[in-house]
Amino acid sequence: MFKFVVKRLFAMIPIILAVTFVVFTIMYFTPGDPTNVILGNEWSETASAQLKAELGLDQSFIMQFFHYVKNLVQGNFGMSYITRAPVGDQLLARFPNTLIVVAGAMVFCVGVGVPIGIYSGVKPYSLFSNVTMVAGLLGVSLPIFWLGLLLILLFSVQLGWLPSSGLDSFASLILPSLALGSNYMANVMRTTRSSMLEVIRQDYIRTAKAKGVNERNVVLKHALQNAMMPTITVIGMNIGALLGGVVLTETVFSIPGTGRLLVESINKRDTPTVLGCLVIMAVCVAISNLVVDIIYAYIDPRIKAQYGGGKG
Amino acid sequence: MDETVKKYTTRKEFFKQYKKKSRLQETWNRFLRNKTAVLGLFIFVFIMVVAAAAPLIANYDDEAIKINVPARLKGPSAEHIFDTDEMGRDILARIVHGAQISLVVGFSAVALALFIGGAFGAIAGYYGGKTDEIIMRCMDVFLCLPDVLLALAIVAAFGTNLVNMTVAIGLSFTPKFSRVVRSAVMTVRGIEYVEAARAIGSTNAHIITNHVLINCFGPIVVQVTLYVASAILTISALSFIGLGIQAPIPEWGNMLASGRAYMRDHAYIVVAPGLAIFVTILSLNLLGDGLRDALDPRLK
Amino acid sequence: MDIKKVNEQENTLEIKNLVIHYISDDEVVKAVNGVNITIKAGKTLGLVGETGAGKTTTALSILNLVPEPQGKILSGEVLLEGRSVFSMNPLELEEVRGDKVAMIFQDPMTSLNPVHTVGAQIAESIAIHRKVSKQEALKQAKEMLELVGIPGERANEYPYQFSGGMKQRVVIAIALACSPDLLIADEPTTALDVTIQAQVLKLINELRQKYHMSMLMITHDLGIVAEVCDEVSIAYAGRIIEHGNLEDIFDHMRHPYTKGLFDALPDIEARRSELKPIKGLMPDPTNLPTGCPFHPRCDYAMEICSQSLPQTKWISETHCVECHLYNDTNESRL
Amino acid sequence: MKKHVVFISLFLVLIMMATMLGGCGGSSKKPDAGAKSAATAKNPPKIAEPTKTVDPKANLNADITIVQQLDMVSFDPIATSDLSNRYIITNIYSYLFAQDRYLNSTPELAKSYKRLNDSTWQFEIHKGVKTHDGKELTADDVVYSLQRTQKGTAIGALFKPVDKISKVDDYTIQITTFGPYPALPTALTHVSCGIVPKHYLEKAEASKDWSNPIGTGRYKFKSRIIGDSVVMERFDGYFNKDDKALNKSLTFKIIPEGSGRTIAVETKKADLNVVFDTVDYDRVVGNANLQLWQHPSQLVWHLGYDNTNPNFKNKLVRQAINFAVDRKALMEVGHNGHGTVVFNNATFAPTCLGAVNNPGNKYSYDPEKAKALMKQAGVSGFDTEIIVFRDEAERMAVLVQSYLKVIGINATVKRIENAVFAQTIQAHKAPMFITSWGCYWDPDMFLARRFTKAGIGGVNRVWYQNPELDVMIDKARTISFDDKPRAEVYGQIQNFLAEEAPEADLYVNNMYALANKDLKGVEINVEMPHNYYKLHY
Repeated sequence: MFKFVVKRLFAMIPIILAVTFVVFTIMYFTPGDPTNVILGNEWSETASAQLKAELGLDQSFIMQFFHYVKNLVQGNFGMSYITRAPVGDQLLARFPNTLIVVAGAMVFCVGVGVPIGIYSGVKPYSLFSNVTMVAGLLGVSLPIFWLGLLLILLFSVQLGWLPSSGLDSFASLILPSLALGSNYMANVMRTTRSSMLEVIRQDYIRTAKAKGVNERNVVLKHALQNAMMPTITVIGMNIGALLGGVVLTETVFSIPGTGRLLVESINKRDTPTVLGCLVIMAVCVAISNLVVDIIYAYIDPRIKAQYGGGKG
Repeated sequence: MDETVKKYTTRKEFFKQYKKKSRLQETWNRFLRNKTAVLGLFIFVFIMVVAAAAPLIANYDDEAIKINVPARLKGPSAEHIFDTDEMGRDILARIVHGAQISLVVGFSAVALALFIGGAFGAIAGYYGGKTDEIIMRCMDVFLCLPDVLLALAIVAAFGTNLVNMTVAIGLSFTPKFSRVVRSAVMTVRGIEYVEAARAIGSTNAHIITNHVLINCFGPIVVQVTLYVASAILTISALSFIGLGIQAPIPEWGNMLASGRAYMRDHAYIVVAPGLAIFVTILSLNLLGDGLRDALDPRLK
Repeated sequence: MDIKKVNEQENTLEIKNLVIHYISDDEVVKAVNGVNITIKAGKTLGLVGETGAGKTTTALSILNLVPEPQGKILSGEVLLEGRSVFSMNPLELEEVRGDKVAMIFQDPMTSLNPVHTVGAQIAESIAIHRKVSKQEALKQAKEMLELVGIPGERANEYPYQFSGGMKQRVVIAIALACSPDLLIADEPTTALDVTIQAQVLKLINELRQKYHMSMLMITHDLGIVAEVCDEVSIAYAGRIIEHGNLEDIFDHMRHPYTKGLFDALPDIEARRSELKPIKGLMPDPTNLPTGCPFHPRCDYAMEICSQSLPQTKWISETHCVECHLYNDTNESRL
Repeated sequence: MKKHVVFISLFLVLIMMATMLGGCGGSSKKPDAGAKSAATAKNPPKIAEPTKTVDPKANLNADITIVQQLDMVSFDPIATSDLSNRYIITNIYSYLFAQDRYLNSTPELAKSYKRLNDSTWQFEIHKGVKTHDGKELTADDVVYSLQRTQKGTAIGALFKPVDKISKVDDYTIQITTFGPYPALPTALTHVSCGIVPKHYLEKAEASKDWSNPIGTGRYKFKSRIIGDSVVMERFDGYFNKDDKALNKSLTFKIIPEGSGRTIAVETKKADLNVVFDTVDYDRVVGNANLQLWQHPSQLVWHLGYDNTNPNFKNKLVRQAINFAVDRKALMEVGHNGHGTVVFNNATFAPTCLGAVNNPGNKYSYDPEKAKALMKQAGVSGFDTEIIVFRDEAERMAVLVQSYLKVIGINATVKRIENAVFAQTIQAHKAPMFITSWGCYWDPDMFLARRFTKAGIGGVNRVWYQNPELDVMIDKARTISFDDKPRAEVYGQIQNFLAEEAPEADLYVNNMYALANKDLKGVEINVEMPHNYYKLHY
């Protein structure tokens, strides 16, 4: 298993590099002279040239990228054009909030979506199953930001139960998690349900039943592990989508996370910060893909065996 | 083989025998039996008709754009059944005209993604091997960036306007389409009529366009339907955070953003545009699911 | 292992007038339409028929495993040593499954759970029915593996590490783990290579004899029947159209369908140059013909065949047939 | 079966939504303009007066949370004069003179001052002023700080009359001006005149990193999460023991969304909302647990444009724009009608010295006249951009956009962050913009900064300059120490600028602050709630 993780970790490096390259390239083409933003009315040809030299902006694209990556490896995301403070500090202050929201949504999405999906997959013709199917269909179609607003309208404005903004208590995490997670919860639920339906029809389930395994163990010991594979894939794919959605959630609920920092920085034309936000989110997606792969390997003996550590 | 070919006057006719004539008909019948899918189709057609007929329903300049401050936030009435917004414009009129923007951008973005992603995917899937490996690794890199973020990055770099946004969304969907087309191509690649075409010496390009892509049509239609929904969602999401379609053009996301300050007392201002997004996405999802089930009955 | 009471007189399995239909929104599949089967203790019955004749459904009904909710048991009963399977509660059913009755499935490739080791899958059955510890169960599972000809140490491996024939041996080991009274083998060799088929068949037969089990051998291969069975039932469109012991069926077959089955066999001794396939296809189970379901394909079809279902006609004590040719007025036409 | 369920559920959802709407819609019958219903409100707004006495039993150790709309920009006092920034950083730094509620000066660090002659001032600072890191503040620090301010652009014209800033002894500094400058103490209240200890300032100037400011103010900086919050704690070493903070700490929370800020106060997550969104006016005046505080305002919302931009070089076009916009409607959209419309082009609030509400009765909402002026100017139309950074302004901009369209100007609305507004202006990237200007009572404090060369790069955001105007501004400053003759000149200036139309002033909005009913010490000046150090329970 250890070998597997190490191998995947190494495989991640070129991907992260490539993503950084893509984002860096896009941001490189941002029109306009950044020294305009930084220097404001102190701008002059010489000052601009001097600053460009200082920031390394006078170098070739490849060299700039090389320097960026070099700094990145040392945990240095560069300096914000606007505040002149290290981008890394801002990310450090903001990113935990994003993680909390994503984690909250994740817990909601897995904790609610998977059990419901399993149950309605095992009993596909029950009323419960039908209702959850419809709820799932509606759920995947709900725009995060609209749901967020409706939740605020209902739970903060009308009922006054939960806070509508910020992220400073457990209560304030509930609505953002719901808003961000519902979409993906529905997705996870639908996937779990259909893979459960698929698995429950498999011959080996019949074999298990023919052995006299009781209904509960048929589901838990035989069906679940097999049914979870597509679900885990979907969950893994959703982490990326969750990180995209977090931009909206943070905007709706005024949460000071990376997503809002990204939007603010775009509005400020603060390229280093924009870049930093995008890179850290991409790294996050890459890491979560890795985690999914590991879980996958843990569940599926075929993959586990490939890396020898299966029995150990 | 030669003898077999002789029996048919043209190559086209030769291939015809491999395709079940009634496949389309059969699929359509299966689709019609799926009531939820038909509901989705019905709603979506309705939305398209409404979008197309928007000028007949409400005058763009007079009702969706023209600001009428004394009429602002007066509450729902017979004249303005969904209330008026913070500028005194009829919310319904703006929603109806907003549908046009959403659909146009949604379809163009997906068309772009399909064109670029499809080309890459088809090449990767058809040639396989190294080509496939290289193209798909590149696409994987893009998949590491959630599409909203990729779109945001592009919009951030090149500015917010309709074209940039369409391109941004289109590009952010490209890797997904390349995957869809690739796997579709890979499944049909091994099928006999393609082999047959290869055997009688068709060029690769000809095979890709005339045989492989035509037969990938089914899964692609499904994906197009679902991604148009995604595209519409992304447009309104970008507009909602102020990096999409700009005022005064009515778009559902920017209606939500500008109206939210008033939602405490005037719920329609956020409920109505959001409902429009929701119903559109829902109809496309129902339609997409239905099409998928109809095209591949095993996946029911 | 328990020592089983073996009562020669007792019927291990009795299926009486079983009717099972699969009912969905769009259609009704009439899979089983009045099947009667009896297996005496220690005996082997061969159930022969084409694909879609309702053999597997019949077999599944014995374990009450007909897929729900589409599969509806409309009438009839299945008696295991006199107890009705359909009136058992879930707990009783779980006790019967794997312990009293075990089943070998057609496709070994899909019959094993890919995420559990084969040892665990065998041990599970033992643990459930023998109430032994996990280690003990695993130990016995290894013994079972050895018994079916697989080294015991391979118990820790996963199904994907086994070949098809090996997998079927594992499936057999699972089925025999608790030495059941009745073994149902649902086309156990169909999915295997020809060379493996004989080995597996031999294994099943040996083990059956060793444990004095009754067996229901479902197959479409008359050769297998000749090798392992005591009695034979010929199934067609969800009915048993002819039943008898090996001699009755192989030498004195009566039903035109049975005759057709034999004619379709390549006869090496006679070296006939051409096989005689039965004309037409198995009727669509959603749309069975009226009267005798075989009449559209039957060379001897009469007017009455399309109008009414033939009655069971006992020709001898061991041999019966369902065909209008053998009702009193039409005797000895064949 | 499944299908029926789907249909029914879809239907149910629609009903659910309709019901929810009904629930929410119930409150939507109330009239919009809060001002009209103020008379019937249970709990009408109170005028916020300066805190005179403090109840001996009062809790002076409260942790106060203040919500505002936008984040601060920088702790560098000369970085910007942005409102969202100013009222945060003034708690960290001390000033020679603080602002009172009319933005006039009141001594803080200055123990005494005297005018040696018409152009020489001497200021004596308090002894024993401690910086947050424990050093003593001396004249060196003050001189170094103010000299930097003088060079900066944020203060611009305010220091234009200032010649030299020098040290006399450790506790005395001297400022010489180019002639009489009676408003110097007021100028020294400007945010950019915050005194930053020299040792810290040198470090910060070199690194440009202002993330851990050191000052001598009533509060020590504790932490900041950009875009979210700033926390500061009472500085017990503050030199003026009699005027220390009346609370233990201040937390500034950024909640961009208006109702969110109201809800924060309603739910007691915040004590004071300093940027009250009038959308919630009716709701809060009906809530006995809350108190809405009010104060006459001098915050002038205006539509500015870059007078150096070819499109706006023509005076007739500028006038046309002034005729094209309906100020009352803008006030309705911007602040739900809570304010006073002004027809002015010199950012004079109606309460300023010599203010004329509609100089020469020149302007009114008259699209026809606007069209005629455009025709006369020979301009058929052009494309431009309106820069905004606040919600209210964005709404107004959309309305302005529609007004401009009538006269052939196609404007797009562009929202940016407040942090980059100054740079955007300075880079000539804001052809049009909508923002507010908090003006002093004495027009001399802003006229030169806003409409002369000295303000370029600072708050002369419209890039307007005219020698004729410069002469008039000088005249108004020096003509007399009496108000009346000066007011007359200011009248002339307003007439002059009405004709020149360097910008279009729109309205002055009512100044509100929302607190829970128990909070004491709420003070509001003419541009914003202020003196947060007095907040207590």
